[in-house]
Amino acid sequence: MDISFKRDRNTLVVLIEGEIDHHTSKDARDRIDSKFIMEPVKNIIIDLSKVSFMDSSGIGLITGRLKKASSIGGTLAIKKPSKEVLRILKMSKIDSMIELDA
Amino acid sequence: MDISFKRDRNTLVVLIEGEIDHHTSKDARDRIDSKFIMEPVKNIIIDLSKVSFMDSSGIGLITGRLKKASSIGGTLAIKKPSKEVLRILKMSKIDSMIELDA
Amino acid sequence: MQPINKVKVEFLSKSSNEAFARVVAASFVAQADPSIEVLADIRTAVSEAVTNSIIHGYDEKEGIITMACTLYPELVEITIEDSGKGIEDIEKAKEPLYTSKPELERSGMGFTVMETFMDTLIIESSPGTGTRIVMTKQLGNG
Amino acid sequence: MQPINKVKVEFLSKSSNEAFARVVAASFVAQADPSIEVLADIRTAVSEAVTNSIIHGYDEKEGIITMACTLYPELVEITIEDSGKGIEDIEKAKEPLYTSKPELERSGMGFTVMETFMDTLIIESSPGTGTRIVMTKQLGNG
Ligand SMILES: Nc1ncnc2c1ncn2[C@@H]1O[C@H](COP(=O)(O)OP(=O)(O)O)[C@@H](O)[C@H]1O
Ligand SMILES: Nc1ncnc2c1ncn2[C@@H]1O[C@H](COP(=O)(O)OP(=O)(O)O)[C@@H](O)[C@H]1O
Repeated sequence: MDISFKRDRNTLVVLIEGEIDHHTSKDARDRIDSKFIMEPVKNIIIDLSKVSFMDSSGIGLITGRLKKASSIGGTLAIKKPSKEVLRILKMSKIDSMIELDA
Repeated sequence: MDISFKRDRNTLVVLIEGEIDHHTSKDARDRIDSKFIMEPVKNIIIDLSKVSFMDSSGIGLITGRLKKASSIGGTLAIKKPSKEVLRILKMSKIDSMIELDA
Repeated sequence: MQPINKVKVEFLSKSSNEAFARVVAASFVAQADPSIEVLADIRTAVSEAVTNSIIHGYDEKEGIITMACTLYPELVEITIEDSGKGIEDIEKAKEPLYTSKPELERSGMGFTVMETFMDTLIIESSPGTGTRIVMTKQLGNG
Repeated sequence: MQPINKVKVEFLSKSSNEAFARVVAASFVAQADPSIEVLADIRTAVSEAVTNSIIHGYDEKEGIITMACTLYPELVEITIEDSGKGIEDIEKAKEPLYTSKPELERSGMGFTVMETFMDTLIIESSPGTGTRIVMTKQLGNG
């Protein structure tokens, strides 16, 4: 799994590439959180267009980042999940809490 | 593994795609041999450019077809083996018996 | 029904083996030439069950996980087993969003995903002995 | 030396499992991030050993093949084992071009390929008991 970051005003844009599972999500969490603290941002956009696999660990990863952003009054949005990833996201009703641009 | 055939005068050109191992070479052998009997040909060219994996079963496959062609006065040539496939071929000294266009 | 093929894999409860287990199950089932969707569902369900054994069964300590895949003409059965701490209340564990490890950012959706993505799911578990998950999936190409 | 990771796989002696065994070994070793050449060598050696168990060990009848892979910091050890008919004369079996099954178009190059592609090769076999091949390969990224 690879992660890269971009900043768009007060939003941190996170591009995740590869597979999100329990193994890779620990690393993703640490890297996103330290970037979120370092940069002058309050919102997060997670771009999932390059994610080839995601299991329920991804739900935990996204919900956890949603909490971080909310705690300082920010928002979290998901960009371009694949059909399969979207299926997992919908299962957890996460789509009622965050903006989901499919 | 996929096999396709072309005829060029009295030569049967065999294009093998995919992996050559013991499992797939049985099928390859049967298909090449029945084509070789049906068509008015005496030579065989085996194009290995699309072979992604070959173990020593491939040596048996090639040597076996060389014998068929020789038995009616024909020749066998190999076209475009990858570096790894060439390594296996050279190990068996098959390259001293057949034309090897790398 | 006679199985067409079967495989049993034992591996350490290391998180890097989650991806390994998915590859093993998918390349075994791929022999039956299922659809890409079926393969994706199997990869996901296997990932959930193996992750559970690592995190919950063995509390991220070392243990052995066994995965067995049996291929029948139109169906695959996958069993994932650990000798870890086991589940006290299986009904509660199956509830969507229930997790005993919120501190690890678990979503509590693992069993829900397995149930949704596979055709059948059986959970056998007893505290102190371990957990065994048996899942089947129609391959839809019979 | 402590292993970093290990896996044991048991599968039926079906020829479709030759490709499966290659995938399993390669995706296990891939965790250590070896070069493409090293992975290709391992795939080929595994294919030879598994094919031998199927063709020679079990004479293409049903049997169980066990493959174990153990990953150390700079090395992988792969063991492939059958309970088939075993080898009478190991020295002769190792000779390039020697095969007991020319009628199946075997080339007699299996052991030569394993020896060339891997760093070490040990053959343990006795008639009636079975055959066990132990191979190691440096991963060259330590
Ligand atoms: N293999 C296991 N061993 C012990 N407990 C388990 C196992 N699998 C699941 N559980 C229990 O069931 C609960 C629900 O599992 P699951 O639905 O997969 O959600 P999650 O993994 O996100 O917690 C877990 O939180 C855990 O308490
Ligand atoms: N697992 C095995 N069980 C029994 N005999 C074997 C086994 N592996 C190899 N042999 C014997 O050793 C010989 C040489 O093997 P190898 O070099 O791989 O060539 P090939 O497979 O082409 O015959 C075989 O022909 C067979 O007689």
